[in-house]
Amino acid sequence: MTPEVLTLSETPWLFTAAMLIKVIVAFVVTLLIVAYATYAERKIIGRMQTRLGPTMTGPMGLLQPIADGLKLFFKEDIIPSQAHWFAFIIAPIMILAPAFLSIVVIPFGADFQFTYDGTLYAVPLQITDLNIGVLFILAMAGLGVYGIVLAGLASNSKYSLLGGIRSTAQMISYELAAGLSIVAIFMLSETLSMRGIVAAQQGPLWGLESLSFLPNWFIFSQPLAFLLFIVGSMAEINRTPFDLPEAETELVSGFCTEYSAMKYALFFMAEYANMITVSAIAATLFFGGWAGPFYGWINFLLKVFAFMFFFIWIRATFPRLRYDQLMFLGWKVMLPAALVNIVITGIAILLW
Amino acid sequence: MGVEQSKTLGSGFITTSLDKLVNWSRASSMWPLTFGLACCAIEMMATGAARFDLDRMGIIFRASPRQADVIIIAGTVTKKMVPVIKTVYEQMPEPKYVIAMGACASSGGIFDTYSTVQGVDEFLPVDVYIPGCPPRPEGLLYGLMKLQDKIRAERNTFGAAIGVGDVIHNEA
Amino acid sequence: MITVNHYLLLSAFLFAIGTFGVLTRKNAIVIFMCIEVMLNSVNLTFIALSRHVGNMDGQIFVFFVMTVAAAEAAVGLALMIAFFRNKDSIDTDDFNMLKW
Amino acid sequence: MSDQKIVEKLKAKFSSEVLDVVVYRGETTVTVKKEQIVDICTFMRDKLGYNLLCDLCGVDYMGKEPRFMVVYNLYNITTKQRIRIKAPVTEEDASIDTVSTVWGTANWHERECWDLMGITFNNHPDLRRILMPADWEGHPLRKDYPLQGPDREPYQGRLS
Amino acid sequence: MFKEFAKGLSITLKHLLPGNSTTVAYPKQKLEMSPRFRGLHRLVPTQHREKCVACYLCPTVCPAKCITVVSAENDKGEKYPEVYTIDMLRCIFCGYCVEACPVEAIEMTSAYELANFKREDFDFTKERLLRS
Amino acid sequence: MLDTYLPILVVMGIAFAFAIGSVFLSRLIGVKKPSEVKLAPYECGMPLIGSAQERFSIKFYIIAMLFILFDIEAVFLYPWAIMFKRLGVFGFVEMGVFIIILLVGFIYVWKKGALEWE
Amino acid sequence: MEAILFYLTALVAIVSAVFVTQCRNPINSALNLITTFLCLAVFYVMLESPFMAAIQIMVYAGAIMVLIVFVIMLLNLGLAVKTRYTHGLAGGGVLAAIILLLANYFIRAGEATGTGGEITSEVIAKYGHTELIGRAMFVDFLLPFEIASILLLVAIVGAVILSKREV
Amino acid sequence: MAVNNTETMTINMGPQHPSTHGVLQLILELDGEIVVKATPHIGFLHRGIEKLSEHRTYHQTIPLTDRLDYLAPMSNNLGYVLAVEKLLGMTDEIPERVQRIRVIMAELTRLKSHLVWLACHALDIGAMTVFLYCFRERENITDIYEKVSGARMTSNYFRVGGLSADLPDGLEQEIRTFAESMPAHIEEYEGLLTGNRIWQKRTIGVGKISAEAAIDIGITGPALRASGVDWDLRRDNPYSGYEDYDFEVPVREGCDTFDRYKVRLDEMRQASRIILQALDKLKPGPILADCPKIVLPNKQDVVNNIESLIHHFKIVTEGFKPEPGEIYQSVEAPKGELGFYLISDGSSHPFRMKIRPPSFVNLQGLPQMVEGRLLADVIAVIGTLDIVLGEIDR
Repeated sequence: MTPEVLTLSETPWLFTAAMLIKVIVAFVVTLLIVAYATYAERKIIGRMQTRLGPTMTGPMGLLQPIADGLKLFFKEDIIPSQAHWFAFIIAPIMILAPAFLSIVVIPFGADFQFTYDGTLYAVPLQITDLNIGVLFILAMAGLGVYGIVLAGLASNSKYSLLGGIRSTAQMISYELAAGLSIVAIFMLSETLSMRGIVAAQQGPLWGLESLSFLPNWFIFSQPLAFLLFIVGSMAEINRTPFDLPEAETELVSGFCTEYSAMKYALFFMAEYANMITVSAIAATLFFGGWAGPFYGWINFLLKVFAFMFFFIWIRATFPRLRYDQLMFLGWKVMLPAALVNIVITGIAILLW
Repeated sequence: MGVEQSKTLGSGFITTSLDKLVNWSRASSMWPLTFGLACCAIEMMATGAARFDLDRMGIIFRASPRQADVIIIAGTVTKKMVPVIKTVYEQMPEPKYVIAMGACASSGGIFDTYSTVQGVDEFLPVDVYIPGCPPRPEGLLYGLMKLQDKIRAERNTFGAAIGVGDVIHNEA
Repeated sequence: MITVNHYLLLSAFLFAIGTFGVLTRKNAIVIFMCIEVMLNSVNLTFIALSRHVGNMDGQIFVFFVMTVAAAEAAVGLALMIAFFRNKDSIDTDDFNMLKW
Repeated sequence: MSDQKIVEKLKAKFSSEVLDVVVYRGETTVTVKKEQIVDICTFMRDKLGYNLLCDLCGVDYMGKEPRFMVVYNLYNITTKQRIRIKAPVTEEDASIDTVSTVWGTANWHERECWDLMGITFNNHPDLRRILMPADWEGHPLRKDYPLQGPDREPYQGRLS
Repeated sequence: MFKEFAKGLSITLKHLLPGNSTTVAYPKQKLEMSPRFRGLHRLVPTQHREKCVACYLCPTVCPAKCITVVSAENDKGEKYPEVYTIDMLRCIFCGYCVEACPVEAIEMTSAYELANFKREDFDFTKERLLRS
Repeated sequence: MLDTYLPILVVMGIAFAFAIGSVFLSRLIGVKKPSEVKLAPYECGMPLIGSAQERFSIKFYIIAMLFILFDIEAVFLYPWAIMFKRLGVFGFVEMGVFIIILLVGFIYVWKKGALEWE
Repeated sequence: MEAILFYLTALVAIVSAVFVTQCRNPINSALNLITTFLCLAVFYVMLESPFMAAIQIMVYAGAIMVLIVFVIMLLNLGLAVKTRYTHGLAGGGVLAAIILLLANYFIRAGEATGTGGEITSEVIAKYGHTELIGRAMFVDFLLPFEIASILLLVAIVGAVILSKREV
Repeated sequence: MAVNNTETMTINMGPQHPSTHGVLQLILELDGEIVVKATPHIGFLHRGIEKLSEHRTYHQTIPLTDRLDYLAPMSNNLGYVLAVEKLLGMTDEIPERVQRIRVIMAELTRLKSHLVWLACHALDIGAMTVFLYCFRERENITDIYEKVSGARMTSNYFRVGGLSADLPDGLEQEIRTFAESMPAHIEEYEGLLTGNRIWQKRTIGVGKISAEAAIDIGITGPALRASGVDWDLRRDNPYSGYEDYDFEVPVREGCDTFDRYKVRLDEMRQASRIILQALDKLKPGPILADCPKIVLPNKQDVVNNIESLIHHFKIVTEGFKPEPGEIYQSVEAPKGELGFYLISDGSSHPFRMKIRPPSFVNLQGLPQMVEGRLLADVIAVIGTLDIVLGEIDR
């Protein structure tokens, strides 16, 4: 019996309920991961630095993110008098909302099947499957830039302005590189839908039975694209070694220098939310999404966590690039490399 | 702080629990400003380093005063530096706390000279003094815990947060 | 039921607003933004009609309009910056080529 | 080349300028008149190889005449030798020519000397206060300047 | 290039393994002070009084001038400090007072938990110093 | 249409509500003791030197401008990429010409030194 | 449902477009313009052209507007408040009104005809909008596509020359 | 709206800034990211140590020198104590054991100072883990400090004519273990930094200063040696018996941040070598010179011997009085030449003490090194100059 797909027109209540459950679960889980990503980062980096990380707030310091959040919530909120108040307030919102919106198109598991009223229904474990899924994410990434531009512009402080300009230039440069690097993936998958891309990665590697011990994940066909994507997205979400905009040692706190209380917390959360999104995209595009030995979403979460660990690990190890080197890397190395990768992929597909 | 009882939210079970919650969050997440002046700054760094690890207490240094809760005056305060410290302190959001770390910051210490301020308390409301020249990292940690005690003993913090009355500081 | 006429009317509104802005504002950047509003209203017309007619050509045209808009933005804003560096102003009143 | 020979060379070149030569604990101190200090220093650097100006400072001999002394501690990196040159400066005309043209390092040293001691350096490119705030009054290292500043009593312990 | 990156990453990863932490969890665990550690002062008592004979060597040698001594004579004609106060906020813990004391009447303990709320809390009078 | 896009609206609503809500709630409660100094821009504690109204290097602009033009290229690439296997060699040549023409511009920019920072 | 969405979005689009022309501060104009673009993207989705919606956001909101905001930031016009109007308000208003009336007249006078092309909702659902765009673009509109690249090339060269010029 | 046609902006870095290493203020004129002009402003930590020393006895001045370069207190102690000994003319009377212990402690101090330098330098460039690793080793040195002198930082250990106390039992072994383990730790830091492409990119060719310019500005210490000038006071004007040890003076020709980094790392290796040699040569012996008018007598003697008691009272209350004269004594502190110019007028207080702080002079080279470079290079150069405001402002 092939399962029915829920639609709004035929089973409105069931559809709405399923949608709301998915939305709320995804949102809450993302929020939780965001909160505990900060904790995990402090713990892991702490251990790597031969110290302990938070231990005294709650058992093993587990309540630390909550204490931080609460404290920031009750802090005084400063809007500098010279600041452009509307843009100043809207900036953290503009950066957080797109970060959360990107999770909409990410598939975190295979279909969930259940029987209701005698009919077998299948609910895809994905909030919605757009057939332009990846473009949606890229569009949201594009919108995320505004948060930083506005924060820099509205604060009317030199550090913020410099940080804002720096990071805007950085984000757009690497958005381009990351955006171009995944074109090769679409050439292989022939779809922009995230779910379609995961489906394209099923089966043995390159369809060869002799390689059946390896899954057909795009990491094997597109290692260069993966490298470019990871580096590009690390730069786009301002993680070390590309954390120049908030480079403490240069620009105090960069674009969020003037931000206090909850608005600052939103910037903080956006950084980690972006990290989750990027990890999820990388897992989906290159590592077969939810495919793996365990039950769907567990595989997916494991892959996401592995990527996040990798980002944290990088942060503990590497120094920071300089601005001109960053631009050099983005424009003169990654952009041409992405184009070359497209050409190579094209030739390979034509010859195959 | 002579605040009349009527200006608080009262001392019901819920308000005191809320106060406790607020105090707990403030005490568990004191972010000091990265602000080193002299010798004590090095001990402050050492306190943040692996052996003593301030991060255990949820303390991470913030570079911008907008995100800081505590300013640790670590070192000699000179007359040239006073306006800077005042400005930086002013620019921190409420509630904010001051720790005078070391003899120089607390009282001028050995530097009883023309250019040195004889204690930062001449122009900032110091919450905790830590003697020592410089204090051991444990001394600083003890001072920070004293400050936590002080924060925990505050009353009407929730009330003050929602605009009813002021915070009442108790003697810890 | 929303028909193509609704979209056409809406885009007419947007176009008129854009025109008004272009004609009345002084700040070159705002004028530039008003032109973008006008271009977008035209894009909306194209897509609405393309869907109405059942032909992709209109949408492809929008694609090219976007390309042109991007090129225009790049060059136009570069002009504006060059002008601003000379005159410290981007008021259209100050656009006086003879003095430049 | 021993210190003695160096002093002889200096004397040969600037016979009328050298006021006094003292050797104490193996260190040679040459006192010269302040008028030709730049020429002397250039000579020391170019002809005698004292390419490093280790230190430049002022000393206040309050009550003596002349009151101030500007001290140049020189070092020769090649021969690893030190020599000290001193130039007296009177209180009435507390000024001396700058040697920042000879050694770039003298720039800040002279600023500091002016700031703390009140000795003016003629032709100095940027003679501002360096350690004290720009609006400070007085020159703290002078002997007549009280340690605690003019407006404060010294701390005497707390009798409480 | 990648080799060096991998080397750096392996160093950090190696430290992630358990057993590499060097943290002393302060309030629970405490380091043992060296016997020479210069902490809070202590006036050494003898049977019925303090050992100090109020010779004024310590206030003289103190670079921070934080010791106040007022001497007096008791009924036996012995000199003793009527007032002996150390302003602990001024003190720089240099240990000169201990070095200068001819009768070993003052010594430095390993107490370092001295932080307090008010300036007045740091007047260490004779009684407090004897107790510490 | 609504089937696929309604969830986006819902998430958008939740995300914005969360962000705006937390900002405004925190602004609503929370002590407010503004003072002139507190509201002045942060400048390492020193009085302001000049204002933040100063101008920046043109190089940042060139970066942004190049981004636009290459973003358009990327936008052309996406439909091409998913059509690639169906378009075959023809599509490859077509896009090759397109990319080469753009690369000429890129090389021009490179040679002009617009991407140099020093 | 669809109608409500349409009218709501249309309202937001028109109001924000009006704000674009009326805000004193270019930054506010820019923010409003972004809102207008987002509304148009919603319309494109309603017109079953999701790919157009995506690139509307990517190109207009994500690139062109970033450039504009960037220029505002670079020139620091963000906080400068200037006189708003130059030309006759009345003249502009009259002209805009005439355009509006004319357009209104023509739209209401004629019936929308010429339907019946091959691209229907079913076709879009079957093949996907992006594929259709790709097919049209790379098969039917080959020449304009290549010309677009030349246009972009010229824009690159022009912008670099203009902005690198020593003044 | 303020109109200025220059396309530069002025930003203010410090005094409250995470990477100005204290309270340095830099006013930077930027064109985009490029620094057009850098003006250091100092004096935010001017505490008047020179003036204060004129009001304290020679003995009481020792704790003041601790607080000059607070990263390397014992080097300052050593310089000052040597200067006073020279003024007193008792340089040759210092017992051998004292000399050896002084060298051990001075080299440990060099390690301590360089560790903080590396920590901060790495942190400035973004490698925060190195910061923690360096402080982990620094804790070992502070432990040794505490065991030997009783304080972690402001040691106040050296005395005119000797030391305040002998090494405690078992410390020799501890120092030896530490010095032997140090090269391995340095390898660890190098593993995280030296080969890393990002680190190389950030440091090679950054903040160049030629040997001539460096000498003209008066830059000394590792910064000068990285510019190719082979000059080290420990070898060229030896003091405290440095001539007995076999060590190399690392010199590099690159003149840039990377070479300054490498020179300091090599110095750390050499420092552990010197420590091990000094430990080998360490023999039991007195820890104070035999000059009853200058050094405090043994506590036991004070109680038992009336003559000692009188000396004790005299030295404590009046201090010793060098004959009038002036001397200049310098040592190779971790940051460069640390000089003390002392003038005595025959009283028990220094008539004038002028300190030649290495950082003060080295900082003067900053504008030359950063102008025309990028903002991020300013951070790297400040880090590599290894400045300490305590001794710059005094």
